[in-house]
Amino acid sequence: MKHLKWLSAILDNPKSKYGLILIALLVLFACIGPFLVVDPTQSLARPHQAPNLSHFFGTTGQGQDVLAQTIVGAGPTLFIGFTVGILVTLIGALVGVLAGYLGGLIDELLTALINVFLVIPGLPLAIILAAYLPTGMLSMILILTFTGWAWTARVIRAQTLSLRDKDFIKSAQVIGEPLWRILIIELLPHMASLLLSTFIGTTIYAIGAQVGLEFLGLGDMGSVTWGTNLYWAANDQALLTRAWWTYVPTGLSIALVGFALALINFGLDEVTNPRLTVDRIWRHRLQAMGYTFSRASVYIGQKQVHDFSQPSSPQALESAEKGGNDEA
Amino acid sequence: MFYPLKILQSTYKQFADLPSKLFVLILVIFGLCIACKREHDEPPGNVLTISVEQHSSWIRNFNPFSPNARRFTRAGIYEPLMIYNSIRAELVPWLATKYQWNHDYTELTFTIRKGVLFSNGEQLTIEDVVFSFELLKSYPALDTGGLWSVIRQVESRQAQQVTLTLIEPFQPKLFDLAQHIVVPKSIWSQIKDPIAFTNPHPIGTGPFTEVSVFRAQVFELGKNPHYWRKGKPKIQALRFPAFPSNDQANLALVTGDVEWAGNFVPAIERTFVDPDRKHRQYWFPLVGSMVNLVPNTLKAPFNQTKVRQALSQAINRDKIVEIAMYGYTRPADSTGLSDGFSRFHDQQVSQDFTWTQYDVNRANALLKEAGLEKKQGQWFYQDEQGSILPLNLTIDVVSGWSDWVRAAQVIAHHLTDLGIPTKVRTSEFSSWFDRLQKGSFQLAIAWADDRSSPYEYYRWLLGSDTVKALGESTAGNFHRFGDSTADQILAKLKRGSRQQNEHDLVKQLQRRYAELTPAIPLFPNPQWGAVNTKNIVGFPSQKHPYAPLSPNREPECLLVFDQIRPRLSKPQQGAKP
Amino acid sequence: MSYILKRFVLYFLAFCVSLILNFLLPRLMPGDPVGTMFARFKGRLSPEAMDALKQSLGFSGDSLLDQFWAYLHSLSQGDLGLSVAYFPTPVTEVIATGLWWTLWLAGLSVLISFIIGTSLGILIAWRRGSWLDQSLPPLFAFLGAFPYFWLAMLLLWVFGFQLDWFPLRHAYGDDLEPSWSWLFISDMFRHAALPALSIILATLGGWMLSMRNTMITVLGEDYISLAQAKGLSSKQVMLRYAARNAILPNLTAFGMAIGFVVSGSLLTEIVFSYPGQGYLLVQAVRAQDYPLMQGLFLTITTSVLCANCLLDLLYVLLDPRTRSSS
Amino acid sequence: MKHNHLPLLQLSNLEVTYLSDLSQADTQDFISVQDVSFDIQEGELFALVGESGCGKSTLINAVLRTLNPPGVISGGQCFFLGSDLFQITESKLNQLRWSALSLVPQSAMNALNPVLNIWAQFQDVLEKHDQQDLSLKSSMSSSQIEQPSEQELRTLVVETLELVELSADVLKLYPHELSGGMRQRVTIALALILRPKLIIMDEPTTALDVIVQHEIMQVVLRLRDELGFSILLITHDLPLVLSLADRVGIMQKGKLLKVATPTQLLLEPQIDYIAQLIHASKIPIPKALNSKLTIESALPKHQAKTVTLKAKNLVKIYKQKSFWKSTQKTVLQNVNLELYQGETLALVGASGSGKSTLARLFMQMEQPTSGEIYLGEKRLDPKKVDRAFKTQIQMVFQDPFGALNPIHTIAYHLQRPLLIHQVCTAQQVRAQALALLESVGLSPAHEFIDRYPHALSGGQRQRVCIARALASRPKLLIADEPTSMLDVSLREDLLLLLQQLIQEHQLSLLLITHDLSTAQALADQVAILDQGKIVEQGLTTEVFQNPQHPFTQRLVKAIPQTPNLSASQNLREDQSV
Repeated sequence: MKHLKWLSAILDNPKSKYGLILIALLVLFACIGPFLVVDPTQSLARPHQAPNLSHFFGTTGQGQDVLAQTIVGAGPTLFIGFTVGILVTLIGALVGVLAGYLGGLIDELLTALINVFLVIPGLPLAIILAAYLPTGMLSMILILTFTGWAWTARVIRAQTLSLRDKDFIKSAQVIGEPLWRILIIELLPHMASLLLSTFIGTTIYAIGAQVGLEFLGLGDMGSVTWGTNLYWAANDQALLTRAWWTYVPTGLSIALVGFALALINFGLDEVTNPRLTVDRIWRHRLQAMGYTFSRASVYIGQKQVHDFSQPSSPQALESAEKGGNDEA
Repeated sequence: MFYPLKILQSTYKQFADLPSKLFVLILVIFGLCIACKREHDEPPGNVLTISVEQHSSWIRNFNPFSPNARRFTRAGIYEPLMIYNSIRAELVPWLATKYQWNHDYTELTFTIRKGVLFSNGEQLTIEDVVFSFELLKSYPALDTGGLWSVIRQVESRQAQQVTLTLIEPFQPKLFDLAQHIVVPKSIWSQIKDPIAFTNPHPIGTGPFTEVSVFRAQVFELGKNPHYWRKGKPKIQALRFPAFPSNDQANLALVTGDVEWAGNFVPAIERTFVDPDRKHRQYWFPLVGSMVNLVPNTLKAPFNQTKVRQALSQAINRDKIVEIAMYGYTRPADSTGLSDGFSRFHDQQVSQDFTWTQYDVNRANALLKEAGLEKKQGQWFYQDEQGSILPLNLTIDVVSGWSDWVRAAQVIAHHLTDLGIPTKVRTSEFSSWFDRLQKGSFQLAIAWADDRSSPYEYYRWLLGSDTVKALGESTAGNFHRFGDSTADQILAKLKRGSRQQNEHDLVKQLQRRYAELTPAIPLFPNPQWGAVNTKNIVGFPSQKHPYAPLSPNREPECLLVFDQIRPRLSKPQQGAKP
Repeated sequence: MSYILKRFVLYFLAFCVSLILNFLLPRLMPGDPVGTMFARFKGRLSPEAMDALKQSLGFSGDSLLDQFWAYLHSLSQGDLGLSVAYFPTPVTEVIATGLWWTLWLAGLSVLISFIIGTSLGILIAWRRGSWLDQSLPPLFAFLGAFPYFWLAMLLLWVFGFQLDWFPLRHAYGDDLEPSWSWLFISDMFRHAALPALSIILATLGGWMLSMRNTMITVLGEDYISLAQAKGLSSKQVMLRYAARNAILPNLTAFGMAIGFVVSGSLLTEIVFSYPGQGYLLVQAVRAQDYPLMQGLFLTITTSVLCANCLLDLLYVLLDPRTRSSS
Repeated sequence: MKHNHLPLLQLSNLEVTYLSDLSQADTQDFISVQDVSFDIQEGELFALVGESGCGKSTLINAVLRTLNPPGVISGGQCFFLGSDLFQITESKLNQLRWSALSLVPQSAMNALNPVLNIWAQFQDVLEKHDQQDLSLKSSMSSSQIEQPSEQELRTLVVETLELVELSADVLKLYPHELSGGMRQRVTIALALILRPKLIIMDEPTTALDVIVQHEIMQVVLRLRDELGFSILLITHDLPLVLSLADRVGIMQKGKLLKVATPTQLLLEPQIDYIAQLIHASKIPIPKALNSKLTIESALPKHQAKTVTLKAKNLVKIYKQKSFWKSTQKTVLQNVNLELYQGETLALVGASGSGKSTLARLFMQMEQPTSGEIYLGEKRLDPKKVDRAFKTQIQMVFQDPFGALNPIHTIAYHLQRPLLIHQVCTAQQVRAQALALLESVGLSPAHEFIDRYPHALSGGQRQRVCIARALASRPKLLIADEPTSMLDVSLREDLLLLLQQLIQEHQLSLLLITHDLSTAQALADQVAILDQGKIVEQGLTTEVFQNPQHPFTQRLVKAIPQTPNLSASQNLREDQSV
């Protein structure tokens, strides 16, 4: 299936490949990790112990094992992140596709709604919502979905608009396909890569926002998540007590997840937009042939090296253009 | 063409190689920022920097009757008639030189000090004192202490004397009445709406009345030029930088930017004292309120004393003290009294009743005695309707009150181990408080009312008149427990008596409390206080306990302001008192 | 000018929605504000005092609709009510203490981040495939994956606490009087450096990447080839032809993202004790201070909307296609 | 002059390679242009002809050195004005660019920077080049050169614009405010502004309407006569080339097959491919004669034929609402049409004339503002979409690459209409689909049916589209430019297929086209649509042989004529040998 070539291509692309491996490892850790470590809520040792052999990542201000907290915290954090990602993508796709495809008054209304939600700052809204809804995973998912769906809807709508006038959609209309089939069978599969990339983007957002809210103490403080880990670290005044180990592992884990997801998106970008990689391949090939080069145009005939990029002006940007010098 | 566009197009040419230049520019700015580091050049010892209240920015409010007034409005700008010293457990004469009860404790007479001036230079008169009381009568919203629920009339019968006539004998109310602050009538009688008045330029009798600086992130209170205590205060001003959180305040304390703070500081020896052992000291006397595990005693099975005592014995308070409180406090005993009431404390009671000690076997035995059944490691109880249910508990705590949350987590572990699966539910203050007020909770961690009198303390723990039905909002006694025996003792206390008699009555109350276990005391709260005496000395300490070392204690701070002085101005007097 | 008008109608709509959200959200949630307020007195308050205060705070038993009209009415007079948590100070006064600092910090960092990010995006799109292009996006993706406040904590710890290069807190030195003096302004920059840096580090990558991608699309356009064939210098092709067009979609995205960045800067403010809106909002929520919350929400939303309006004006200036009515 | 003896541009052995990522399996470098050599004399119009993808555009990008990665010039030389364009430095190249060698790009739509006004786009070139230009042309040292004033530059630009029949008003306009034709003229003016020696024109007119195409080519030829530059014309339009060019190069698959004069090509097309190309481009005339026979035979039966589709007074007005005013755009005015069973009606008009709108009205994708549409005897209800009509009218779209959803197989595309319109049962559906494929000449059908669209060529795909349209057994087929996206060599077969199917199934065909030759080839009747009005309607032969309306006359005139062997052309031919 050629249209799904990007799926196998993202496995070939080094960026998305490593991103996927990384995220798979992290998810694996989040799944089996909790069975391998001690109870993260149990205070078992002297508080604020530096990393040592019995506690590889040290202990928190409450004498809990930081390693256990980091590993157990991954589960709910990732779960909420991915769930919000899926929900937002579903809602965004639904609203976006409907608005873009149906057009007219419905589009005007939905677009207005999307834009309103885009310009209203999300975090303050989320903070207020989080403060009032009962704490728990469900509220967190609802809040983040409520404040985060608009961007996806906007992107999907734009894409729908460009696909709506494609002839294959028109011909589906002409042969009398029902609306839902046009939307789901004809239209949506073309946005699979876009949906995947917005899903990844939303997941990154959801994890960040969730951690932020919990850091403010607006989550379920009794549970162990990465956000509550940081909250407790701050609460136990990790900076003051120089207990860097209480917040560095969690922070790094969050960044690692975000980074891995971002890598997948990079790879996806490159696969769906070959223009992004063409130059790199070109550069590598020429380098392998032993040429230095300029972007303008390359002449490699008759076994001679013709470098047209001899500095013609001393200006910074002109020389910046000659990337070959950097790599030589 | 758009004219502005033309400009844009021509300027763009000058900034053509923006990216690289910008990068350099940013680096330069960053470097400049480092280079511009300034040193403070004011002489040390004139200004005391204090960290109180946690706000990201200061709001100008010096209305002494407002709950949101800036700290020291009631203990720096304005002053009370007398100050209750919680360390020495005595009333210190201040604007009043003495108080006098009549024989049946229905009339209280204060003798007002002569020669006290307001900061605008005017004399403090009897009218000012009477007015200060009557203001609350005209504006009940200001009367947050409910003084006029006790007072019938305020009048001056003799020169320099103010007499309060009470509705009924109420000896324990003395502390509230005596600590009422005095405002100038000449100014406050002009104010149209004293509730909404923010009093931006306060006139008071206190040591620091001049608002010399007021900005969002810092304000300063300068010395009162007409202060009635001659030669006091010895320092020029108090400075209050705004800190939104404990972290920031503690960082400032550690770096020496703040000299006096009343925050919770974790591992204080290591983080705060160690860098400068000579000057840095702290004192955490356990005079704060008692922290309780509050059972809802109108609900089964908490309506049984034995169940409450069993829960109490299942908890290892040492561990709570260590983990939740960094070892800054001690486990509570069966009197439920903090060190603030140590003079009333009856050692015999705490020896006779041992239900605050950790003993799992005893806890199991007590539960069995109470008629609960344990099946497969899970306790079952009989509810009001008589059905047998597994006992699963939820402890309500305020999210963000980390010491409580931690304590609740430890308790939950202990109870779960006992065979009562227990969850911790954290919620925002308001919904937590709502649950407590309406009685829709099983267990909660909450404070016990810490008043200056044991009367109020036990009234809110045992007094039948404070019990409200479930669903009805109550201001205290969240456990909803009343005892008629205790009521009689409380009534005697209220009517007033001589000192010795009072002690006996309080001892009776302690015993009654220990027998009934209306709430499960966990630990007394410490009064946080840490000070850096590098520039200013004279603060109270464990060795010289003339007052608590906490900037949070209004109006006791007045006692501290009276003593502190710059280190350099009088070096011969020594660093430590 | 119908473009501009259309945008303004959108902003007005967004403003209305936020007004309604503002009003409804806190009121539909459970809780009792005055009760919360007096919880500080640990139940010492007499019922009469409670009633009297309720009356003066406007928490009456009126229907929601009546309350809403009253709200709109007072709003139209610039009166946001009295703050509960800072009673009896008016909300406007409470907000005024921090609004400018939030605008200054968020504005400064958003602008710097956008300008640098966009410039880097232009550069790496132009030199795509070079080592800079290969290393910068992953680097900033990694930095951007950290929560804002975590970076802020780290910077505070390293540059503030350990190295003592930058102040630990506040928007300017406590001993300085706000003025237009060099001393004060330089101090302001010094205090803004770390918080701004943490926001910039976290957001730079996004601007850079989206600029790079639109640049690369634009570089494939015919007018770029033509500009090269015209013999124009590469600098001119890069900036006047490619970047000038590529920046347009990014400006729109910029407007939409301002809200996100301002939100993030609230968290940073808390870490650095920056006297802005961030902690006020958290405090207002914790104290269930409806009027203050409404006011804060409204000012934050309004400032984001204003920033968007400004951006749209700029957009119209930059894109002639929006200027014609056709 | 010595230049007369040397060719202006001499290209020898050009090779261009697209590098690919060798780390990926089964990829290899693609040689796009191979061993191409030709020369261009001064004042000559040299045309390069080939189908899309033959490497024409790559060739000019290589000559201009504007190849984008991953393309590289992997061999050859290109002498222009005495220097090898492939060897000189970039700054030298930039001097030559535009002042001596300019370009009219393929699509004027995207060739102008959308955010700069026309004057700014001229200014860029002038500012870059006037100094060098003057220094090249004059012997004065650069310090003595005076910058020409802006007024002088403006005069120059206005003069050049006048050459392409544009007024000075366009200077302050932005590209989006110009029509396609105006933009193309602007790009030509831009190419002429520095009076270059050689202008490369890359398909300069493909994006334009027939009439505009014709007019612009006339302008270009006139200018060449006036200014004496050479032209390298890249196109796929052989008739155009045969009528205009001095010499023609035919390209196929990156190789230059032959260089000859048009006369030589017509007289002795030695290579099959060339013969095929010429044959394909000559289709119109013989087919028109062919169809005349059909029409003549059909003529007596004309009145007896049943009307399949009738449009009566159709009006379509688009309303645009903005905030304060609503604008109306009349797209169709009083359109009356009749289409008979088994006949073909060609709807001819320039783009924007309302052809597609009319089709959408018939397809019920939109509703007419007023007027009636009859299908057979039954009137289409403007209020609701009628399923039954959908079965009876089907459509073939312009772009066979876009009309098939790439994610579905051919089987899916054919089975869906069969199932939706319940033409057959689910069991029969595959057999039916196979039969459909066979009927459109995709044989053996089982080899095609499970493929995805991308595995088929453009012509095959268009056949699938036709098969799909026939699946629901419609009475009326609407074909929107069905051949315009196909290569010339494939058009004939497809048109023949359509004609055959119409007769087989007794269909009516509404053929929408801007291409008169297609209309001539296929249609029984023609309707000429101009600005929403039908200006002329009648039998194909009559309309074309004797056009009445001025618009029709212009259309007919714009059909490229096969060149006569004129004396002047013979002369040029001799020169070039």
